Order: sequence, then C-alpha cells, then structure tokens
Amino acid sequence: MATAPSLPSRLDFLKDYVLKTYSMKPNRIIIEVDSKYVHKVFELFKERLGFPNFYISTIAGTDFPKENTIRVDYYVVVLPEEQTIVIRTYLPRDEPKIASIIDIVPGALAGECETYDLLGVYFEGNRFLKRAFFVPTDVVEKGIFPLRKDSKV
Amino acid sequence: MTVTKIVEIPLVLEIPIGPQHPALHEPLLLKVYADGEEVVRVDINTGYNHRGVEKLCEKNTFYRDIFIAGRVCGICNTVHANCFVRALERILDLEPSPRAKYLRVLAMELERIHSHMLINAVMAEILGFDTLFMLIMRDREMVMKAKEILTGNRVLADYMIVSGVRRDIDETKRDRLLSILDKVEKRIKYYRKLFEEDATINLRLRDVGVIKDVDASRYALVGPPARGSGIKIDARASDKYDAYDEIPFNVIVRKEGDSWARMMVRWDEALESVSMSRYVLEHLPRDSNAVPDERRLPRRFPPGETFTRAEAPRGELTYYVLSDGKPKPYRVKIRTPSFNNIINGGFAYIGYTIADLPAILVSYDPCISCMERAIVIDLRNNKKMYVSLKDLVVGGRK
Amino acid sequence: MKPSLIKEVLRNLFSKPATIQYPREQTIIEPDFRGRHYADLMKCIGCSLCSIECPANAIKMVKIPEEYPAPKKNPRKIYPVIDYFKCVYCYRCVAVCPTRAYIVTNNYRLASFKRSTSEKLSLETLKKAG
Amino acid sequence: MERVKIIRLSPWLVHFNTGACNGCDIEVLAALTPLYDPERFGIKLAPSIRHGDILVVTGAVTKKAGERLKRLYEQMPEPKFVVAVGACACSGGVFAGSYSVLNGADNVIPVDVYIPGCPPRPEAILDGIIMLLEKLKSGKIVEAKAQRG
Repeated sequence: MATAPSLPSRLDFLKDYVLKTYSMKPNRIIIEVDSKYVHKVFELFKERLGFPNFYISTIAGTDFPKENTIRVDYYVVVLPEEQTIVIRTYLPRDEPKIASIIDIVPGALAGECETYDLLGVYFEGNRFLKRAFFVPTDVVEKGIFPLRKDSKV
Repeated sequence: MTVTKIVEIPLVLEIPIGPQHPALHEPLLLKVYADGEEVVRVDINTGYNHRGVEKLCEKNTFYRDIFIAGRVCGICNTVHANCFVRALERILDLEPSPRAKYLRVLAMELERIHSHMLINAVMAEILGFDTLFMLIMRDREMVMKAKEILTGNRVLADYMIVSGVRRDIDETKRDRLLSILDKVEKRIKYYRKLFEEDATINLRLRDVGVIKDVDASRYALVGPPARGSGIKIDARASDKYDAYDEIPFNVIVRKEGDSWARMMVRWDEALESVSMSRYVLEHLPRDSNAVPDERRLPRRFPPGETFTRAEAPRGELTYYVLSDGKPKPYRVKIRTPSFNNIINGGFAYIGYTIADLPAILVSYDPCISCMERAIVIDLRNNKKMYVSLKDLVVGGRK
Repeated sequence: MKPSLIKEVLRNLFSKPATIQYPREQTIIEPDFRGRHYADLMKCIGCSLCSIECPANAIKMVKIPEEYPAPKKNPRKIYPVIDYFKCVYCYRCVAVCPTRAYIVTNNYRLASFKRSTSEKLSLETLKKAG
Repeated sequence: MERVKIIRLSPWLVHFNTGACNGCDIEVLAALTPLYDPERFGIKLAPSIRHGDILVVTGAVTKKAGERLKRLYEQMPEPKFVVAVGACACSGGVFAGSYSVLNGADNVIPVDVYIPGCPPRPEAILDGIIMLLEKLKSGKIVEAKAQRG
C-alpha cells in the first residue's frame, strides 16, 4: 500500500463519496466508501458509465472479529480497458446490513446470495436471499455462518 | 364426509429433461416454470456441490491450498492453481522464470482446448448428434495425451508451484507435443466447419438464447457467453499475466449473441489456443530453470492482499487472497466463471421452449450437471385445479 | 449423397478402429505418469515433512515394526504410510522430501475391494536390505 | 442369486456425481468413449437409475447430495453394486474434514469396489469394473452381500 493512486478520469463522478483510495497488487484501485452510499455509487456507475461498460465481477466479504467489522468488497471491472476497481465498505459485525444493488446491477445476485449464506451479510431489498443456498441444512439449522472466524464447523 | 382443507396446487407436470448423464458435471437443480411450451421463469437451486473450499483453504497452509485450489474444478484445474499461485507470488513478491511462464501458458492452453472440445461434444450429444459426440471425444483423447506428456496426469495436472512449474519438458517431449498439435488442429478445423455448416446444428442453435451485450454486462456474464455477445472480456489480454504479453493471440468476439455464437467462439478459441501452444513450444526460452526446488521455497508469507484474475476456459476466474502473516491464509475468495454465468444467466431461457433449454444451458458451458433433475412445472394458462387434501393423500398411495 | 461423405465413409471403413482392446492390450502410459509411490526406508530419515505437507492428510507416520532393522539415520524409527484411498497423487511428498526417499512408479491399476496402503511396499525395501 | 450371474454379462452403469470436481466425471465419460469402448464387455450407460445394475459414484459426497445418493441407491433394483471412483468418493480426498462433506461414499451406502486415484485413468476405471465382474463370476461377492444383509 504505497502512495495513494489517483482515480481514473472516467471515474471522477465518484469523488464526492470517496473516503480514501489505495491500491492492491497487481494494479487494482481500492475505493473506500461509506456503506450508506454504496447504492448511490452504483447508481452513478450506471448513469455515467452505463452498460455495457462495466460489470460486477464478484462480491467478497471478510470477517474481522477483532475490529468487530465485516468488510464487503465489490469488484467492478470497467470495460473496455478492463480496469478492476474495488468498492470497499465496512459494516458492523453485530448487524451487517447493506442496501442491495440488484435493482441496478442484477449481476450482483450471485455474489449477494453467497455472501449472505456464508457470512450473514443481509442485503436489504434482495428478495432472493435465503439460507441453504450453498450451506448444508444441518449447519443452517444451528444458525452458523461458516465463513465467520468464530464459527466452529 | 366434509372437506376441511383445500390445497391449491397448479397442474404440476414433472419432466426430467435429459437422462442421467455423465457428460455434465456438477449437480444443480433448475426449476423451470413453463406456460405450455414456453419457459416463463427459471429458479436455480445450488448447493449440491458446495464443499466449503473457502473455509478449507483457511484451515490449511498456503502450499497445501495450491493443491486444494486445483481441485475446485477438475476441468479448469491448471487455471485455478495458476490463479492462486500468482496471488501467492504477488504476496511474496516473486517472479517465475521466463521458461516457467511459457510452460504455464502451454498447460493452460492445452486445458482450454480439451475443455472447449468437451463442451462442444456435450452440445452435440444434447442436440441428439451422438456420432459427433463420440468423434469429438475420440479426438479429445489426443489432447489428454498431450496433457499427460506435459504434466504427468491426464486431468488434475498439479502443475503449478510458487515461482515455477513442477516439471520441465525435453526435446523428445516437445516434438511429440508438436505432432499432437498438428493432428488436433486438423480435427478442430473440421469440427468448426461442421458446426458452421451442418443444418441440424444451425437449426437448433441459431437465434436460440440470444443475449444482448447490455444484458450480458448487466448480469455479469463472463467468458464465451460475454464474448459471443460482443463484449470483449479477456483477462489474458488485459491483465497480461504470465507469458501472455509475449505470445501473440486474438481475442475472439462475435456479435450474434445466440447459442451458436457461443459455440463458435469456443471453436475459434480452441484454434487460437493451438497456435499459441505451438508458439510456446517453438519459442520456449532455454536459458532459465523452470522447476524450482520445492524444498527451498519461502515458508513465511508476509501480510498482504491481492486479487488475481485469470481467463479460465469458461471465463474470468478470480481469486482474492488475504494473508495476515500467519502460515495459513486469512481469507481466500474464489469466484468461478460458472458461478456468474449459471446463477445470473437464468434470464436467457425465458421466452424459449422447453426443448431449447438444454441447448442454452450447455451453451453457457455449465460447470454443473443434472439436467436429469431439472423439474418442469407447467402453469398452463392459469388453469387451476382444486384438490382436497384427502384426495391428495389417496392419490399418493395408489 | 455428398462426395465428401463418401470419402469419409471409405476412409473410416479402411482405417483401424480407434478402440484399444484394454485389458488384453495395454495402453501406453508415460513413464513419468504420477502413479503409486512409496517410501524407500533405506533413505527415509523419519522427518515427517511429507506428512505435514500432504494436502489430503493421506500420510501417517508409523513406528517401524520391531522385526525390521531400522536404519541408523532414522532416530525416531518412524516411516510414512500412504493411504492410497486418500492420496491425490500430487507428488508433493516426493518433491518436499529432503532425502528424495520416495520411489515413484507409473502404476495406475489401483482398484481394490478393501483399503490399501503403502505399508507392505515400504517395509519390503527394508527386508531386501536386511 | 442366479440373477447376479446374469448381470455380469451386461451390467448397466448409472453415474452419479455427488459433488466432484468434474475430474473423475470426465474420466468416467472418457472411459465410455470409443478409445476404451466398454460395450465390448456389455457395459452400457443406463438412462435411469431404475435400469441400473452398477452405481458409479464420484465426488466427495456433500451433505445435500448424500441424501440424494441414499435415495438413488434405494431406488435401484436388486441386485445392485456400487463402484466408488476417485479419492474423494473413496475417503473424501482433499475435502475430508470440510463442514459440508460426508467423507466418502461408504459412509452413506455400501461400496463394493474402490478405484482410488485423483482422478483414476479410464483404464483404471475399466479395471475396477472388470474386477467386480470377475468377482461376480466366482460368486464370492454374493456371499459377502448375503452376510451383510
């Protein structure tokens, strides 16, 4: 994490929402955003870039019990140069809730369902969320999210 | 006797599409709602193949994870291992030797050829073209032999290791690989022509499952489904990992967006892969050692995070690895191409007939199987049937 | 009938069948195919590195039985037993072994009715020497 | 138990994937293609589980698929035999110990022949099936089945 990289000029519209930017090897730009504005950020993506100029590659959640947060990363690939942008946000671990973006980008469905099932991040407004999307039912019945660090599975 | 309870059920028609079938891979349940012949809604049930790989990776050490990553998917195993190994190399700040980079590309391109041949063979079988299936499978054995010569196993190569590959090739092996490539190229050209001209294939695949470019990016489709719709996504061309910056190749893009275009993209890519493999074999750097001594590899992993992309036969594969300095990774996030293509791709079935459904599913190159467990529920023109619970129970016992 | 079709038919009529008459006729396996492997106990020093590195936990370190003479350089008198049912034949153990003690073969005919391990094969390397 | 002896002349296979990585599946598929051609032994892929004599299980048997596997086994007509293909189906392989895996097919249904390897070569798969057929000829496996009940 050396010097903070500058945003590509095409993504200038994001600058009101950026908390900070830094880079991840190999040349991915991480943009930290408050969880309230994630929905807004993707609305802007759709408005300014428009389809088919970007797609959501994946949503990755990571659990940090020490800091009592769950980090959610949205990996967005901007076409045609295929630059990977990471929209990073932090949620409280006790009540991880974030607005769903499937109304803007339906391609986020797979990632949101997976993150909910494995990590327990609730995406508000996504009516397809369900447990046992992947996880076997006996784990679900115990109310365990397997990718949380304190879960014993 | 009074009827106490009424259960409202639609007229349910359960038809397993396709027989039980070794050609398709992981189990998946597609719930298809059909109005007459027309598909109106598709629900996708997953989880039959969830093995908890991400948790397993957190429980094992980095080096053991290389082999677990290869076993996420058997067909694209070298790409999985390569993507993970490159992530580790970014964390360790290591660079493999040029010869190792070329050999990695060779292994991945051979895999792409066999994967594309396999899925085209499966498509031929789905269309009822069994002879073509058998012929393609016969010729695919040559590619498997090439993989065996290169990596030491037919399917699971276990070829990648941090800062290199696990075995090298000599001159005799190189010549054998080249002669296999010549034979394979001839056959692939023949099959490509066949897919282009054959009347049955054209009738079954043209204008079936059309995906517009806007939809492809909205639903985050990757790989041949995206490239068949005119969206140029190829991690090989953009990320230029390993030796892809030195090897000339074209990214195949087609505009049609139908099932046929997706299959043609695969044939063209297979031809492209053949020429890339030949380029690798002819321009293999001789000056450096490709095989590192696995006993002397670094044991300590510094903290750091990285996100690597690779172009698997089915599309963009991504690995996110977070290390906190311990011998085990803190988080490994794997996103396979089929995960996006299958779960998000349900929209493409809508409006086509039930008979087109297998063709569309296979044209996605599913890393999932079990058409045999796709259930068709017929909501024929809103016709409702009321049955008392008692009748239902009696009916079930008969 | 198209002329190209006739050509295809004739070629296939006179060509050899693709089928290999396995098991009457053996297929050609590469000499370096990753098949069954076992530890050479004359070289093994009982360091259990292979057991630690095995991705499938297929290798168990076991005491060398009393009736076999344990080599001097193996102070703990233990040797690796590979469970062939668990083994994924990645040859990580072969590569990490500090004394290159593993004997590799291209034997792939491993089907069996009950659990098989490398115990007997490994102990035979001792018997021959002793 | 005469039926057992007849089955060995033309056993029909049913292949079921219980959460494999596809490696074994494509090798089972390769074993059925022209290069190896098991129809020489009368081995044929059955369209449905109810026609099958030998169930070929691949994969690490996830908990969700395990229920299906048990149900499939119960639906098979007697006499029935099970072949576990691959390290995963034999013992769980690299996935042993994961929270959603049952560590091998023999924890769910009785297995007659194990074919280890990751994945086993098509020749090895044929080998295993021929071993089973040979054993059927000698009648030993029938006794074993009867004892197991």
